[in-house]
Amino acid sequence: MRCRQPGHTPLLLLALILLFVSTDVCVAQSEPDPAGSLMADTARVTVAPPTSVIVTDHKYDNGDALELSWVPSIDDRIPGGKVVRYQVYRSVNEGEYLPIQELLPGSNFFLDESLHRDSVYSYYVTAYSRNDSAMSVATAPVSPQREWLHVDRAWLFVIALIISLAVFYFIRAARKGEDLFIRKIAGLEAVDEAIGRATEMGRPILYIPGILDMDDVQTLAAITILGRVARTVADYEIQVRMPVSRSLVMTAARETIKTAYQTAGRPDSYSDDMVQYVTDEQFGYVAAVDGIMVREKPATVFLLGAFFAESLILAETGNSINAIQIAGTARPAQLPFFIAACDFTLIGEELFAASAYLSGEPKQLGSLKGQDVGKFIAMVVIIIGVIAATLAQAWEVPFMQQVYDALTFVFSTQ
Amino acid sequence: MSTRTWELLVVAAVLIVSTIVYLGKVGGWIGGVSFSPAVSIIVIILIFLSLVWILVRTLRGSLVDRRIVFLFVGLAVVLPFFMSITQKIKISPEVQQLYDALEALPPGSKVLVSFDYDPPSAPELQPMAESFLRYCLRSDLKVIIIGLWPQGPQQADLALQIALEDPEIQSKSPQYGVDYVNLGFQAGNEFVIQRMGANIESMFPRDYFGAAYRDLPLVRNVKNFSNIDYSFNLSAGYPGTQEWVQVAVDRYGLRLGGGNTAVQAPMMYPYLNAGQLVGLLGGMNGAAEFELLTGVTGKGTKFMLSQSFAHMIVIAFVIIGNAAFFASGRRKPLEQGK
Amino acid sequence: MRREIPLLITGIVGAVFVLQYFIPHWPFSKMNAWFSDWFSIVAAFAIWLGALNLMKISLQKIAGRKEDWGYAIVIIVSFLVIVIPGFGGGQGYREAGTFFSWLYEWVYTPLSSTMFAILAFFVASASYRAFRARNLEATLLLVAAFFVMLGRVPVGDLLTGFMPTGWQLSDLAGWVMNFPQAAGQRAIMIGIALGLVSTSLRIILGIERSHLGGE
Amino acid sequence: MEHLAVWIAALLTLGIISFLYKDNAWYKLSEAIFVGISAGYWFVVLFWDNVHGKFWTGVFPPEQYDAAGNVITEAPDYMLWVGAALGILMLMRLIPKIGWISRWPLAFIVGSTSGLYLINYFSSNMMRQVQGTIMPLFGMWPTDPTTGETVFQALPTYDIVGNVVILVGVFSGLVYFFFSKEHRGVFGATAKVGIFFLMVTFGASFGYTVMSRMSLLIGRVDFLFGTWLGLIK
Repeated sequence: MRCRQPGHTPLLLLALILLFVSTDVCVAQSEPDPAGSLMADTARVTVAPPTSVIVTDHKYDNGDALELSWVPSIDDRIPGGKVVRYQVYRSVNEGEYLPIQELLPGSNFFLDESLHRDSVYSYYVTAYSRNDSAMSVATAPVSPQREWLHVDRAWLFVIALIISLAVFYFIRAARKGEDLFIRKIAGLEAVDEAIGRATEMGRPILYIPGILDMDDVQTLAAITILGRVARTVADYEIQVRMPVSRSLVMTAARETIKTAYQTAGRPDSYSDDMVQYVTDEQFGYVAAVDGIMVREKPATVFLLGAFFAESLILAETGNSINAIQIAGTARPAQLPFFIAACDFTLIGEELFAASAYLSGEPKQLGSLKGQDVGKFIAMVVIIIGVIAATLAQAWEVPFMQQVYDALTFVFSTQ
Repeated sequence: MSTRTWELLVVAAVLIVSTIVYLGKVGGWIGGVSFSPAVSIIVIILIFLSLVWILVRTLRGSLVDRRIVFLFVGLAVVLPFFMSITQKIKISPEVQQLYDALEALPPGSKVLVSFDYDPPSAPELQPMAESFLRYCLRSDLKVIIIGLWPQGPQQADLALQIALEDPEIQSKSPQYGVDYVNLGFQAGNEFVIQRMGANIESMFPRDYFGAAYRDLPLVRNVKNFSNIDYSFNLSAGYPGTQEWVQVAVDRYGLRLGGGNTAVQAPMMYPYLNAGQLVGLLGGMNGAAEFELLTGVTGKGTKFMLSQSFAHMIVIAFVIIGNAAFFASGRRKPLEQGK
Repeated sequence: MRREIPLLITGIVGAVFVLQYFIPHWPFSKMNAWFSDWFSIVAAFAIWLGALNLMKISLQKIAGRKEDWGYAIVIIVSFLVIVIPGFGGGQGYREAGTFFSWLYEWVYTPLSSTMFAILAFFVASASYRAFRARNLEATLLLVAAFFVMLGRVPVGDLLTGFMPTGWQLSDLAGWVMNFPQAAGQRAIMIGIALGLVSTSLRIILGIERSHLGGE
Repeated sequence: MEHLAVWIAALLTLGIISFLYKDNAWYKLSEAIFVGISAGYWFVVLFWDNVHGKFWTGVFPPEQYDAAGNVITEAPDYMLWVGAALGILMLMRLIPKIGWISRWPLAFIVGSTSGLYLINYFSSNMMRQVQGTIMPLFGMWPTDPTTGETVFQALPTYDIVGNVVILVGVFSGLVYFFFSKEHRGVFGATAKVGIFFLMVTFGASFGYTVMSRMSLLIGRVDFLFGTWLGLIK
């Protein structure tokens, strides 16, 4: 065993031998090598050590990680080479070196996390053959650094900022009274009509906000739309039924409907019983909602929010009782059923636009314009990017290669 | 007799017949049923003829009751269980990619398998889980199991039991804690993945059976995703493959293969195309293809015949519905018939 | 004040959570983990509200002898039947062999699996009654569905066995999935991301406040 | 017990299936059991996993020893108290007079969800997917690992057509979602192409959903005729 570690050499050597012995036993247990045990081969299989071991700070963290990289042993350049594993050793504050990580042959990188930025760390890496080992030079002591900004994410920040600023800009413009055009969204035009129908028929409205909790934005969107719907409902004397599958959603929905009734000037008509918790369980909930649909025959059904398998049962049952159904979700797998079985369907982004659209307030509509800026950026980047990539790759246009690389870099998220 | 009496009689009949059959099963005097090929073909022809009858009725202007549709679906799924017909399964590229990536792993590589589903999705995902674990244990890959759904580790345990029955695996006598571990469930959805990226032990200090992480030889040295050579995620929804891609793949560069319910699978293709997923098993079909690749037929293959029949029935009903729709001059709505 | 404080909380917390993505420094580095813990704790507290509500409604039904009040008794009884061993069993409440795990395996699992399974029937009924080639859009939907349904089971290749390799139904289904389908998914994904950005901004800025009780 | 268990499971299974015929007493009974059992299940699981497992053991960590007998108990995580405080504020709803205070935790959750999702979705679904769409249509110049030379490799026609389809699909799909312009003229035609792509997507989803649902039914049939009645070989 070659040891080039300065200081504490005898002690270290002893420790290493002990460690080597103990880890070796452990390896023999965990990775029985049939060839080795059969041959009872005592010939030493010597290996070269890993070289160029470098430790660097792991960028953009809270100062708790270091990156260790090395060039694998020359006996590990081909698959099935002599190296069977690597072992990383670390010393904290110039203390003794302890094994911290075992790695497979072919490894050349290790990220050491959960470190302390007040301590200094140095490392070396040992390559093991079946019965020999060779250790690398140890690195100089280093401390992890912590940073305030995640520079790799700067471009993501810039683009998010541009879109956010666009949203701000249009909200301001709308406040100043500029006329902003928003195209008609069929599903939302129908909301009033659907509520009117329930009034005429004297039957309740059923509002289903999906089955996820308040920590899903689709549920948030559903609750904000509920605010608009409840305002209209409060003006008529219709019953709203809202079975929910999450307790937090129940709380939020009650709050929302209550305020809508207060704003409409009829706080007395509101009752907590409008919103009812059933169960967190997906199908327990569906079974109950199905029961409500079949027994109470609501005239209008809203299915807005995050839906999974239950979308089909709900939409089909609603269809079978001839209710007008307005549905919307951002989950593509559930959209075909809504499209087939419901009268109006809000597809993906339209669900998020709905509450702004229904409010009719200029500042809310302004935010939709901001969204369009985002789409415009995406479209332009895609077109330029594809042209650049194609020209660069098929016809070797260097400038285009630069454009291609730049766009790929800007839009990378790692 | 009134409808109600009839209904009660049917319920009574079902209960009596099933009691007799059950007693027969327990007593051993009723065994499995299997149709001969001739009977199978006759059954298929009968189903086909009754579909033609429905087509004629629908064309005449009245939709059949939806309960008749239900009945056909029931038959299409139940009858193939008793038929002895084999069918040829073809491997799709995304399954092949997943298998190739797995096959390229040297023995001893650590494979992280996340069980993110519950019993209702088990028919689709359990066959995948079984054949995946079987393949890993046969090829000396080390398996680390976790679950982001509370019921996931239970499903993993069931799949492991099946895999360990394999004679080739039994001859290797894999050890718990050395060749495979089940780290159990942890609440917190994608945050769990995120924290595993930094430190797996902090999220799973104890395994499913209560043993401490550091006492398990297999994972003692596994600190975070950089020590995982391959990962496979069995997903039935949220949290699932999408979250694994967004966090583990995009932020930590984990190599990930997906096993998804068929409902989830289409959403994974953009990730597959963008290289964020190594491969994809979608639904029962994906399970059957994977079984074919690994050379051990299991439930996926067994269920495929029912699957084929069920698809044919749905297609038949779409065609019937549309034939009637076009025959009736496209616009006229059809009345629900009784 | 009752209105302003929640708005302020939403705005500040929202902004902080956007920023944490760009600031690796403590305490921002910890925010994600904290939030996940907090949320699960709050959700566990909130389920008390839900459970109490379920009990209240069931008891009201029983007291008022409303329609189907008998089933309300069943709800309460089955709730207690699982909750009592769940809490009584201590930490090992769901280990194999406990009554809780028995209920899970033989009552909860079959019920939830079957609820899922009857979807198969509804799918078929919807195919028969709702999926019509009304126009070009609907036709495309059906054609894509056909390719996938046939192409993903062995029957598909049986039907197109005469076609050259690469043009059989399973290949076409693969092509549909990999290209036009993926393109549509991608457009939806990008749209959703932008919709989310704008909705979240409206909430953080306090423009959208109906979830906290309107203007 | 084994027999009883299988029978209960089978009867409940049939009870749910009987809904297909019509709403009936058997179904209502199974439904009521399901609602009660599942609400209770989550009630218990959330308590043990979150309140006990997360909060209690986090704040009062149990003593632990390593193999050598040294104490390795983790330090208590005081931040968890914030979660408990929010949870208790939530429960204030039960007291009508100060029920309004429950808006605070709600506001907290809504705020953090908005912030978190804004950035997560923006990076994975917008940035990454835009990046994924930027690709050379016809082929690449991969570096040959043995010689180090780059050679142009044209893609097969299949992939070229596919790439063009992806480009057109993503672009026109985005046009469809545009809110600030009426769908007329060239713009309207592009939006129309966009909706075609969305429909193909939904069709594929529909096909896969059929596949999925049928598999689940197959699973139940396997239980009824296999596990219960033992008729399947």
